[in-house]
Amino acid sequence: GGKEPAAGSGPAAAAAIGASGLPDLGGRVIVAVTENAYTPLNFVDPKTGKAMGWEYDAVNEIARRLNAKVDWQLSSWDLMIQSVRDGQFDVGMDGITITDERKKQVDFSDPYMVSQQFMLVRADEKRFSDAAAFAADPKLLVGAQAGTTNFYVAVYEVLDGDEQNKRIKLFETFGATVQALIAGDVDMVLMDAASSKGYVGANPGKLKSVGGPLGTEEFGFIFPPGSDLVGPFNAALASMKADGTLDRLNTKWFFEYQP
Amino acid sequence: MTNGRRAARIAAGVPWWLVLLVGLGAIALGTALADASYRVIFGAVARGFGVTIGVALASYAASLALGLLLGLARSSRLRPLREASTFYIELVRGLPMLVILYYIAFVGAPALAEVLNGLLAPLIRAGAVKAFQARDFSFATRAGLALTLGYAAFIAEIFRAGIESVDKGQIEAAHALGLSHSQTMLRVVLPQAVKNVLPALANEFVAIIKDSALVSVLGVQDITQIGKVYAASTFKFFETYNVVAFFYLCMTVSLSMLVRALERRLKRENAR
Amino acid sequence: MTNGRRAARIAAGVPWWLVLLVGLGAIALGTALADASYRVIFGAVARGFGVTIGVALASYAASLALGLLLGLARSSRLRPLREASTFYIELVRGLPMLVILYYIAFVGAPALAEVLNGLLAPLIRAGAVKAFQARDFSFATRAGLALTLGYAAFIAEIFRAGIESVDKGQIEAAHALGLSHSQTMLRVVLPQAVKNVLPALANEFVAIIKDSALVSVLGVQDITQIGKVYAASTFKFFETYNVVAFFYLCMTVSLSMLVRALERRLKRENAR
Amino acid sequence: MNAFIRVVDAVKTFGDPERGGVRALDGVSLEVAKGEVVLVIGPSGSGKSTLLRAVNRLERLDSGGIWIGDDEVTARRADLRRIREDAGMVFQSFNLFSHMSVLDNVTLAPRLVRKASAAAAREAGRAILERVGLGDKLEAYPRQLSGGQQQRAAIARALAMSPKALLFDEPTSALDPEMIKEVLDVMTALADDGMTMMVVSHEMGFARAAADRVVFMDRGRIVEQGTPEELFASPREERTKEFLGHIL
Amino acid sequence: MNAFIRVVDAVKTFGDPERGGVRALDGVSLEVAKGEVVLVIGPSGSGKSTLLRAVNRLERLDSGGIWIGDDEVTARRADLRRIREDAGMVFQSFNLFSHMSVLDNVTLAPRLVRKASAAAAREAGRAILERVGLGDKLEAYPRQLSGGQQQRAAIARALAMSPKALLFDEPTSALDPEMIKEVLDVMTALADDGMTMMVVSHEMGFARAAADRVVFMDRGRIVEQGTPEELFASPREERTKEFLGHIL
Ligand SMILES: Nc1ncnc2c1ncn2[C@@H]1O[C@H](COP(=O)(O)OP(=O)(O)OP(=O)(O)O)[C@@H](O)[C@H]1O
Ligand SMILES: Nc1ncnc2c1ncn2[C@@H]1O[C@H](COP(=O)(O)OP(=O)(O)OP(=O)(O)O)[C@@H](O)[C@H]1O
Ligand SMILES: [Mg+2]
Ligand SMILES: [Mg+2]
Repeated sequence: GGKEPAAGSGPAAAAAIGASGLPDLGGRVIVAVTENAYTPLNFVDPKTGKAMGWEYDAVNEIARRLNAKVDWQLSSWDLMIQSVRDGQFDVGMDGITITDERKKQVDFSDPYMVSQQFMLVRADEKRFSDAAAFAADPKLLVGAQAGTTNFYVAVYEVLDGDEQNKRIKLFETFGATVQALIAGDVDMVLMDAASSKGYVGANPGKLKSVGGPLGTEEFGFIFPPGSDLVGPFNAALASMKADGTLDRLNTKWFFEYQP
Repeated sequence: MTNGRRAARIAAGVPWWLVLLVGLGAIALGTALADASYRVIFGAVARGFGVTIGVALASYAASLALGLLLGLARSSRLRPLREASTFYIELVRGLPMLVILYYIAFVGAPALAEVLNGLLAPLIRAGAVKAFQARDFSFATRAGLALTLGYAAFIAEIFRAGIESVDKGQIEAAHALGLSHSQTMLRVVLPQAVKNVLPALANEFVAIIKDSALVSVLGVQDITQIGKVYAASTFKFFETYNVVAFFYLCMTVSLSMLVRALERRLKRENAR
Repeated sequence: MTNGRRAARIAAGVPWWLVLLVGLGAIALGTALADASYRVIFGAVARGFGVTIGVALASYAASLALGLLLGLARSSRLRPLREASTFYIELVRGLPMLVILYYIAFVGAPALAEVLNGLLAPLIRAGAVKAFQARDFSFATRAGLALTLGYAAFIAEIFRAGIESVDKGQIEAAHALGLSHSQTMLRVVLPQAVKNVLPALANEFVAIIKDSALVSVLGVQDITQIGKVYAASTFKFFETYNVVAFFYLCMTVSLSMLVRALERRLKRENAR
Repeated sequence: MNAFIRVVDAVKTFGDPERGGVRALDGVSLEVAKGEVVLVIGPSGSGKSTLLRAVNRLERLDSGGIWIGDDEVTARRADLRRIREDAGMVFQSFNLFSHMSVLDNVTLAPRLVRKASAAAAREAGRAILERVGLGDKLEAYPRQLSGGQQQRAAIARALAMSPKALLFDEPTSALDPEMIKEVLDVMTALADDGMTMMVVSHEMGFARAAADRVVFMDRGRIVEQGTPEELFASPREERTKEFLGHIL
Repeated sequence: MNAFIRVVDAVKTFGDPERGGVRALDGVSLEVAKGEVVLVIGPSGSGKSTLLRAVNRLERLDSGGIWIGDDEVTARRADLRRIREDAGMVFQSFNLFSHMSVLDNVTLAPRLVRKASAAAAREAGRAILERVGLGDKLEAYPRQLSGGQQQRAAIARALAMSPKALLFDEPTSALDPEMIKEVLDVMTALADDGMTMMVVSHEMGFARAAADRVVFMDRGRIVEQGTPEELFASPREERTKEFLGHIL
């Protein structure tokens, strides 16, 4: 199909086109990749072993609207951007924050979600309750995953903008950062509201969330550079936003779902 | 009386450490299965069991074959063959498996696709087969390929040591009987070499099972990756790692026991 | 003439594979340093070099000591000692190093802090020393501890094999001269055992350098971790992994060469 | 003398001659007639094994030539298989293939080199093993046999290629006293049957019973040779006397 | 006879007696006087080594007793160090400590067991090595020596503990013919000096020159004994005749 008119040109434009005016991909198979390690965006239900989450529902719905099929694949976060850039997959998602740096590697869809980071601390933490107090005490340490949003927010929104700052301790997984927090190795971990809720619930009496939202981030789907799917995805996203589908997904996964 | 004495003798032969290990394992299993959240994790991680075993077995089989060829080349009389295999072995043995995995995943697979397309160019032009794309090789395939290429180097060295361990007198005797060099290798040296290195080869299988944990960095759904994913969705980091450790121990300890038994048997046989 | 011939003889003895490897390495280094972005990566990754070497060396030294003790216990005449060390060795050898790392980092270190606090309780109450916290043990320390505990099991097995490789006749001769069991062990068996297993021990050092890449999961700023962080922020995935591989190869290949030379020398000495 | 094995001025050096290499054979010439049994004696390192190995082309000469019948062993493009069918070799340490039964040891070369059928090779092998007194050990593995039995099996293995000559390198020196006799008996029987033999050994009993000639080597050279009676009773050379003084 | 070494009804079984274990010693009684040289002969597996090893308590008996001088070797709480100072042992395969020089081999036990000073031990060691003809090999390593030299060094090592008796287990059977003599010469000199010796060996020359008595063992029992002349010339037992027929 040809270029769709002004992708991401706002709700008004999307409403004007309407659901029926979406591109028809003619049953094409879209290879989509995620990691299943980001509750509730993409994860495996412990009880049933089924992969599910906000992003699964959203992309399945987008594909339905575009008359396409989704072939779900898995990869690790380490590889995801690289392998989408190489054309290994048609679309990738794992709560990937849209940044200028990443835009040089892959194409992004319009943002589909706004994420905010909160400070997760030990339940008995009394030394600080907001980012400024944390930054002011040089003894306090923060745990993060290299190359992820929580790392960049810690560097640029909480601390002094130095990526080599010794107060940042890097770990491989979210689980490890939380473990380090419980063990007292670090004093704070940045995390989005849903994950924070999950970890607080899984460790009763040990953790709590403090302070206001930090570092507002926008998540986008990623595509190989020059992909012809960007337009159709944006169109479908716009239609889902317009008809309230995205809001329903937010309610379902962020409020109703209990891990 | 005699029965009692025999029982006592058998009991004295059972290693305490094994009893302890199995006992602890059983207790862990028992407590775990009584706990609902552990039960869930168990069921989940068990699903990665097949992938771990599958990746390990397939890579092991392939690296045995490749390693044998490399080992033979390494002890060949032809210098270019010898040097080429040494180059490969030294290069690969010098790299962390993690680095090999990343390479194969991102350079190896696309390159392989191009090579195959080059080889099959006429058929592709004729439309008989479709051109290969890197994505035709799944991450599991690439992980297996990386383990194979990595372990082949180790296994080649084992075969070489085995070939060198065969008494030179055996080779002389074969030559003196008029057997050609390749007949001597195939019929006299290799059978003895393989027997000598069986325990070492079996140990590599245990090692490949453990190293197969690395394929999780490519997102292959093995025990470790599923463990990681579950830890992320249940927010239970530790319980999950306990279960993961339990699965690995079951595999590796029982295999190690088999290797020991094999070693003892070979020793007894050789002593006879 | 003679000089020419000698030069030719020496040239014939140099292994081609090494020439090729060093040549490729030099070319890689040359191109890389001519390229501005590679130069930056080189500088960045080089910062992890000291950490990698430091962690590897410290863990190796500690695991040599612990491994020797375990190996002696494993071939002891006292059954409880023998069984206890076997238990430890089998348990640790059965676990992927990754799993050991997580355990030591998150269970081992806090437990160690509590044990120390328990031992020093009177002093702490008197205010003479401060209570320990888990964070007093840096992640580099914990990673080193994990590598130590893991490799000690492998090294113990090497020492045991070395002890068993010493001719029984040597032990009999020592006993026949009236040396006690410990004198025999210390003065006759161990020196020969160590000499026999020197190459195997050196190989473990190469292995520990490679496995030290795993400490990156704890965020220790070694070569791999720096490479990973760098790749994640610049998206120069390839270039970075090339540099990382280059660093590891420099260390491991040169060490392997030393091990080979050592092996050859020992063989020659024993043949004399 | 109708020479069957002819060694002419054989020279063999090990190692770099410029830097203290060893001259294992230093101009050895020797003829062995068809059906003759020649015993080679001499101190350790005198080149006895090297001589035998050169005859079977397990070792190449630096210079000189060796012929067996009409075949030039030392020819550049000598047919190795032919040479090894001309002369069989029996080693001090038996060197039986340890992963095969005795019968398989004996039939391997006929099957692979001669392309004999499995059945024919088994039949022939059985007969030869019968001959060396191992008719009841066909399916035994080498490690299940005594040293004497192993050496007899090794002789059978060499015989299975119907060689025209047999070379023995200290065939009894790895054996216990009581087993030496059973091997020497087999060797004596072979000699009586007219087999051409070169034997490195210090067994005086065998020398007296079966050897036609004794050759004394020292430092890669033949010092003296003669019938056993001549050489043992009245050696001419000082070196020979000294050596015999030690071993008799 | 004034017995110095006394073996009384020694029994030693290897393996499970119920399931085909071997009775290596099956009721052996033997007395060796001070200064006597006893040669033990017999077929392989007859228990010769086991007997020697039991005397030095490298092997424990199932029943029976062994005394050296006034010390009961087989006593439950025997002073092992004392026993091993009573009787030194020389092995077939020398068993020199391969990581030490010859002199260190000889001085190790005096220093560790006797607590001799390093200087005194070196002085004594040098003298003993001189005596066995190795005065010029003090700093050599075992692998740099010939077999005969190694065995002489092993004898020196045993002598360094000034044992009252010496036990030799086939001291020459791993040696080349020419080296056997140099070792036997040393042993003969020791015998002439009045050392009490038990020697397992089939060297007839040594038997005639130095042995006071020859003991023939078979299947863990002493079959017959006597002076070398008696036993070799006119053995009484069938089994002895048969065995001597093989080795003479
Ligand atoms: N493959 C080899 N490499 C180097 N030197 C060798 C080799 N084979 C034999 N020699 C040397 O050649 C010389 C003659 O050796 P050879 O084995 O022929 O002696 P021999 O008379 O058989 O002695 P022995 O009675 O000990 O078997 C010796 O000095 C030996 O060290
Ligand atoms: N440690 C052992 N374990 C089991 N059996 C043994 C052991 N030592 C010796 N034997 C057996 O005891 C018997 C006597 O052995 P011993 O070594 O005393 O015989 P020997 O007369 O010295 O023989 P050789 O001349 O071969 O040295 C043999 O059957 C042998 O197999
Ligand atoms: Mg020889
Ligand atoms: Mg013996």
